[in-house]
Amino acid sequence: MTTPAIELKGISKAFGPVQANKNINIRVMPGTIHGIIGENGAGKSTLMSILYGFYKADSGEIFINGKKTEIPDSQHAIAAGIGMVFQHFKLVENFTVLENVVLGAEDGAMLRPSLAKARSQLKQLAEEYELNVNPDAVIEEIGVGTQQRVEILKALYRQADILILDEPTGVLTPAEADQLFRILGRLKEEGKTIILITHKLREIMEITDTVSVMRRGEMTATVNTAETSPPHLAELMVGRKVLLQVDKVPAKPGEMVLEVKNLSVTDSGGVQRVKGVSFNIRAGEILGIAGVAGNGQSELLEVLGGYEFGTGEVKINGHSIDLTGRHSNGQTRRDRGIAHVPEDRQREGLIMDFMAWENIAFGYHHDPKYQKNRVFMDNVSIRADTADKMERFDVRPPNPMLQAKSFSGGNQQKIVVAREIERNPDLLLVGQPTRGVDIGAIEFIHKQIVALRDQGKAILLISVELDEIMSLSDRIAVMFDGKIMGERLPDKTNVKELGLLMAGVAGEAV
Amino acid sequence: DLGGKFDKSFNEAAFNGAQRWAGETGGTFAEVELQSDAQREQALRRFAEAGNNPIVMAGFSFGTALEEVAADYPDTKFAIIDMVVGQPNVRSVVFNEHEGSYLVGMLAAMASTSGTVGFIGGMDIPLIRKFGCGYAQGVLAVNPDATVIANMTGTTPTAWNDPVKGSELTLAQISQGADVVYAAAGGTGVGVLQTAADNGILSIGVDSNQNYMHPGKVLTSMLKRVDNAVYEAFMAGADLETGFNVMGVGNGGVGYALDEYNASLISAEMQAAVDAAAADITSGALAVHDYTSDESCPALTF
Amino acid sequence: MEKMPKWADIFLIPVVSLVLAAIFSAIVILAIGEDPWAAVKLMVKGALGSTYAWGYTLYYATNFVFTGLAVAVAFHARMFNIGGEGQAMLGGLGVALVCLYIPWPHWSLALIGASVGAALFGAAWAAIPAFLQAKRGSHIVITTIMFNFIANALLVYLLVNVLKPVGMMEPATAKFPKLVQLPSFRDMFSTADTIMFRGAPANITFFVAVAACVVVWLLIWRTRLGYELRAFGHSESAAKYAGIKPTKIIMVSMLISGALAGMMAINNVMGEAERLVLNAVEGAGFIGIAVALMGRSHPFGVFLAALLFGFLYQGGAELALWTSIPREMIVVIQALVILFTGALDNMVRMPLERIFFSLWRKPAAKPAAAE
Amino acid sequence: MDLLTLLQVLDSSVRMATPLLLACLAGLFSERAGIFDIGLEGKMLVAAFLAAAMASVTGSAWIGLLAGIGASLTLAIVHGLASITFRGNQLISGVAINFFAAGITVVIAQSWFGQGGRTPQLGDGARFQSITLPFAESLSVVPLLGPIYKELISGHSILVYIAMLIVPLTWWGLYRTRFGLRLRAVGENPAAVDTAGISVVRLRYSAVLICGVLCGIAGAQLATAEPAAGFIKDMTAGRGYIALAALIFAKWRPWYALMACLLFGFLQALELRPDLITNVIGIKVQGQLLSALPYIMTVVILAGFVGKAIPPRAGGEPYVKER
Ligand SMILES: Nc1ncnc2c1ncn2[C@@H]1O[C@H](COP(=O)(O)OP(=O)(O)OP(=O)(O)O)[C@@H](O)[C@H]1O
Ligand SMILES: Nc1ncnc2c1ncn2[C@@H]1O[C@H](COP(=O)(O)OP(=O)(O)OP(=O)(O)O)[C@@H](O)[C@H]1O
Ligand SMILES: [Mg+2]
Ligand SMILES: [Mg+2]
Repeated sequence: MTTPAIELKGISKAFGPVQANKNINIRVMPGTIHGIIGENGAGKSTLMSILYGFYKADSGEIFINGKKTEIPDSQHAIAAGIGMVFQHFKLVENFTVLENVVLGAEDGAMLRPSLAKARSQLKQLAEEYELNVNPDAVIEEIGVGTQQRVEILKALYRQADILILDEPTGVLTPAEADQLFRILGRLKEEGKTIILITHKLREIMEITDTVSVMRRGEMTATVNTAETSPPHLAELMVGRKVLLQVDKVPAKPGEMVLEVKNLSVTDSGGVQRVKGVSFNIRAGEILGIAGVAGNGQSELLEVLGGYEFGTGEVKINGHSIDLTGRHSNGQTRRDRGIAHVPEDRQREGLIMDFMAWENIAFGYHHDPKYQKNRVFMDNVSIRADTADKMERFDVRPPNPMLQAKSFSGGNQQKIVVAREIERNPDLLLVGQPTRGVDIGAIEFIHKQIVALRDQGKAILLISVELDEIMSLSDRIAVMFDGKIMGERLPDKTNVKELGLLMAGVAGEAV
Repeated sequence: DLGGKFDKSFNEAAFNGAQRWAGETGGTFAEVELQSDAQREQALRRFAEAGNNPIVMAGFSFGTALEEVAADYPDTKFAIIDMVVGQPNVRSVVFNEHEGSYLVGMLAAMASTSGTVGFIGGMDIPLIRKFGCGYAQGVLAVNPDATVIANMTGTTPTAWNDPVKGSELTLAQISQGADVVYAAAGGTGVGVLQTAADNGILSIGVDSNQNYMHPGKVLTSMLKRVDNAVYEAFMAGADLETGFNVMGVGNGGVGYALDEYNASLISAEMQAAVDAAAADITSGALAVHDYTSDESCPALTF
Repeated sequence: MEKMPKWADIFLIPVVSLVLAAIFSAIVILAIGEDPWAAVKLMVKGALGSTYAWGYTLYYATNFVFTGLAVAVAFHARMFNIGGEGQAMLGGLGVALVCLYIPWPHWSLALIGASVGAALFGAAWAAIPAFLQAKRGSHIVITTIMFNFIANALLVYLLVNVLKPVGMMEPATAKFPKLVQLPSFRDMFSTADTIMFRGAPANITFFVAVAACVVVWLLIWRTRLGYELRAFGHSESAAKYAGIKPTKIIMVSMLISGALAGMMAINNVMGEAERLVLNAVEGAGFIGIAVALMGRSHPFGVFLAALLFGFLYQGGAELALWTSIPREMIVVIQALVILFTGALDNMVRMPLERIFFSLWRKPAAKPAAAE
Repeated sequence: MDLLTLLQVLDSSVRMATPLLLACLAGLFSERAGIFDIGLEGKMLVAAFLAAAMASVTGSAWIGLLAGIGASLTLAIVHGLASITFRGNQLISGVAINFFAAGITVVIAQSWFGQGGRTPQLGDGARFQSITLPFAESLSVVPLLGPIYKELISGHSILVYIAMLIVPLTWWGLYRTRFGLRLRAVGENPAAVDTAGISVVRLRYSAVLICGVLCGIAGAQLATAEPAAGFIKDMTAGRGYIALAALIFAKWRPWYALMACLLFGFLQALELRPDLITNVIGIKVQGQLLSALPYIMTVVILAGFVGKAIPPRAGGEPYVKER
């Protein structure tokens, strides 16, 4: 039996009270592609960061090619032949590709010889592995797919034999993902060992040789890919049989609630993010917007939510709303009956240092019901209201005096959803409602969204999870590069067709 | 006053007077150096409470605080220099600085070869303009065609203690042709004298005798015998005579310094001319205009 | 529980930080050849030993309450206002103008007028840096520092060229009329046979300062404006989501901050000097930073910290009078307090957190073992 | 205004600009590495004090310089501890350092020399004297260039020339060496540096230390280079902050820093010559306005009327790997 390229024994790691990895054991054979799957927060990234020396394990041992190796920092990992492409790229945005590749792997104190050497090496690598990038391009000016290639080049330039990729396809279109997999195939042929973290069972089945499953910080199983199936893996991942289907009756669309015409958004850097989109939503229906992250969905949500300026025309219940001026802010949007579950609950939806009750009033602190008089807030009634909402949305623990940051992700999200849905809005904007949320909470939140629809409210749903879009939406629009590529009905389309639209391959005209 | 005890000038003179008294009588004195205007009253009260008598203040800035405090401590005697405070238990000592400045102005004009001399004042207040005005009159009395360049260091008390700026001002005056500069600027003058010496021109010190600081490079010093005033106040002790007290050329309150450090710079005829003028001032034959009398100067515009 | 208990955060950490600052201060005093213990005794006696001493301590504390509150209010909106010094100078100008040029019939009316004047001038001096921060992103720290220098130049100009009575040497305004004199503690607390607070400058403004603490507390924790301010301070992105306008919060928080700093002038200019001198603020604007940090930006904490600094300041003044330890020693102590309570907070916090962590882990582990 | 007067003002501008420039470059290293430093002022001040004190005690300007650098380095290390090791607030640390410097210099100066917070006046040898460059006299007859060479270029202290030399050196170090690449990277994205196997902590400390050394030279120049001859209380007078403004003006680039500092130096030199301004523009300008001018300019520049300045992206934030 050959020695494993990597062997981890008894790795544990806690972040304060959170036990991210518990006694993990794993072996990866050389020249193979090894997949790791698991829910959000299962501890996959943490484990790999430990292997790469980015974090330090609390306990456990690492063996590289059979040799016990200490990896106190990334330098040691690089020396041991490990390269890693992080979920969030670690590139210096205003450096060129060449500078990023050279950084940390310079040959001497002077820069020029290093850069010259790297330039010729990059050319060689590009030919070898079909990894073409312009070495003089500045990172912030190239696409994410290219940035990822730079990350891979960085690892290869450091002569990595073991390559770790953390959710590499999350930011890629299906076509880009396919290209990545071709590259990975080439690397494997060259004898490199690859660890691939992903949520997507399809990818696991398609490219890996073996696969490990993590759940709540523990390694629950390692199997040969050939001997398993997606349902089996899903069960291993979640710990029970999964039936991710939302029960819902067909929509009964009513009055027009939201009309968007020719809406554009330009960000502070002057880049046009949303390019003249138009769509409508009626009462009692859910419009889902699918797309790879970064194609303008976030900005679309922000401009409708009132904290990004835009141009064009937006009408709610027939009234035009101001998109640029003084009256364009979250407050006026709420007055118009728009509620908004933002994409990032920790950065936008909640003040992490505020207590739950202060967060329940957040955004609605002008509500007369929360005021004693024109100046003072009625904290007592807000607390009572909060206790009530926490009870009904099953927020655990149901204590209004706890700070938001001491709730788990799922419960934080429930606080946000409770606050917004309980407003009984005419239009609900929802961004990534279940990101980082466990299955139980997902079901609960999905039910609440559908129930709101059934009360005859309009809902705009944005999610990068195609499954979520497919199961919740009454209509699906796909965004690519700031434009809506097309609209489909969920029962008349499939993942493949949507994937093509997401990659910018236009279907028939809308 | 602000500017530090060892400014080699005004404050140091006051301190020396007190030291001389202590040395001769074996008495002890409490002293405090203030860093801030707002603290004057507090310090005065604390000294009065602690039973010090008399209390001597060097500097006009104590005036307002003293008005208040003197009334509250009628049994304590106070002496203030450079300021008139109309309280029964206060002795006010003022000097005729314009007269002394006139004398050194004459010396400057006689020593200058370029016909351009400089004046660097500390804080821009009437008192310092009085120095400058007297100086300019003395210069013009000797050489009516001479140019007097006058600069003030600043308008706040920090101007008393900014030798760096003093240096820069001196350089600026040198570039305008000045070859004698008179510093009436407390601690700032240290920088003036230094830079003058560095650049080979003559300077004139103020208040204390500063001739020794750069032997052969300080033309003379305008003496203002603050030390005598302090010494006398301490000698008198609780019997200090209160009221108004003027020190001028006549009674040795102001004058110019001549010692081994500047003997080579002052020729016999220079000395004769100046002494004659001093005699005229004492006799009243020569009246030097006092800037503070009408806030104007016939010889210099500020 | 996964964090330290609240009392540890509020009391233990500042106390440990203070002890560290005190140790370093003692080292400095030792290094210049003085006896720290004697210095402490002298300070305690000079600052707390008599009603006279208390009168000074409370007078200084009053100044620091205002500037501390000023910094604290801005802190809640995550604005770092280092301009308290300049704002207090301008507040002094406001007080002087109000007292000199308006014929007040009674000191109580004058007090109200002067408060308004001080607050308006202080706020005005904070307005430009605030506006530049809100609209142009110019860093408020540097702009407020620059405004301190500019305030100084402006005040010099006005005192030297405009406000100085003819014939006076030093740059200062004329004395305010007798009618606007505020009642001092001596006037308020002395009885027929015992004179209290003789010669001490503490005055009725102290109670204005206490009232300001209460008002600021209500503002921050009870009003909608305070809610918005804190929300903005904790998370700008979330505040934007909630429709809280950053420009408004930056402006309002800085204006309130500037107004509070300016109001210090009713204590030192109107209550004590009864005229405006150049260096009336005497660094109180900067001490406000230390006071706010020590007081954890809570009005009650600010009040306590202001008392502490009042003590240090008066004690330090006594040191300067009777020993050769210069007044600047207070600045050193103040710097050490800011360093340890502000910048090196984690140095104290991390070990303490670890101690608490192991303390609560043990009891938690026991029941598990018993199973 | 004649050429000689102009040269004299420019000459004094260069002298005034030197401490600004050194402090500005110090800030450049620190901020490029992601550490904001408003403590430049304090570092300069302690350096000025200790340089003057040691020069006066030993009689050697060079020993003074070393002592000044040492003092400045000590505070730099404190700032490093606070902002790198203990991940504290960099602004607060800077403020504390400035106060500490303002107080401690006077406390020690007073107890050491007893001259009201001043050091004794430095004699020759104890300070950096002006250097007359070769041929300054003989070339001065050449029209225009001669006087420029003699008055403007020649006749400064060695520290002025060192400061001018540090500008190209900084440029070269920043853009042409491995260290510079890493330094720029760590100010933009420390995680990228960390995952590339380089120690963020070590890099940032070296930047902070370089900053300390440069502030040390700046302080020494203020107090011990001709025409200055000693330390006085608060002698930095806001130069540290003005240097920061110059740094923003220069958008964190060395050559532009030189330009910005010369501009500010010129403003400070003008303050000394109100007579010139009166002559040139024909009206008397208030002294206070002149003295406030550098500060007002700073605000104007910060207000961004000179275009948008984007600071290093990771600036001011402690690098926290584990949340
Ligand atoms: N730096 C950190 N500080 C504190 N907690 C952390 C940190 N990084 C991760 N965690 C926590 O550790 C757990 C595991 O996180 P990790 O990022 O490894 O999950 P993951 O499996 O990669 O999830 P995802 O699929 O969302 O990427 C989570 O509960 C997370 O909140
Ligand atoms: N960054 C953090 N800081 C402090 N405490 C945290 C942090 N992240 C998580 N916790 C704490 O750890 C507990 C577990 O968090 P985690 O996000 O792993 O929960 P979870 O089991 O995934 O729950 P959910 O399914 O609701 O997301 C939470 O209750 C929370 O109190
Ligand atoms: Mg992950
Ligand atoms: Mg979770």
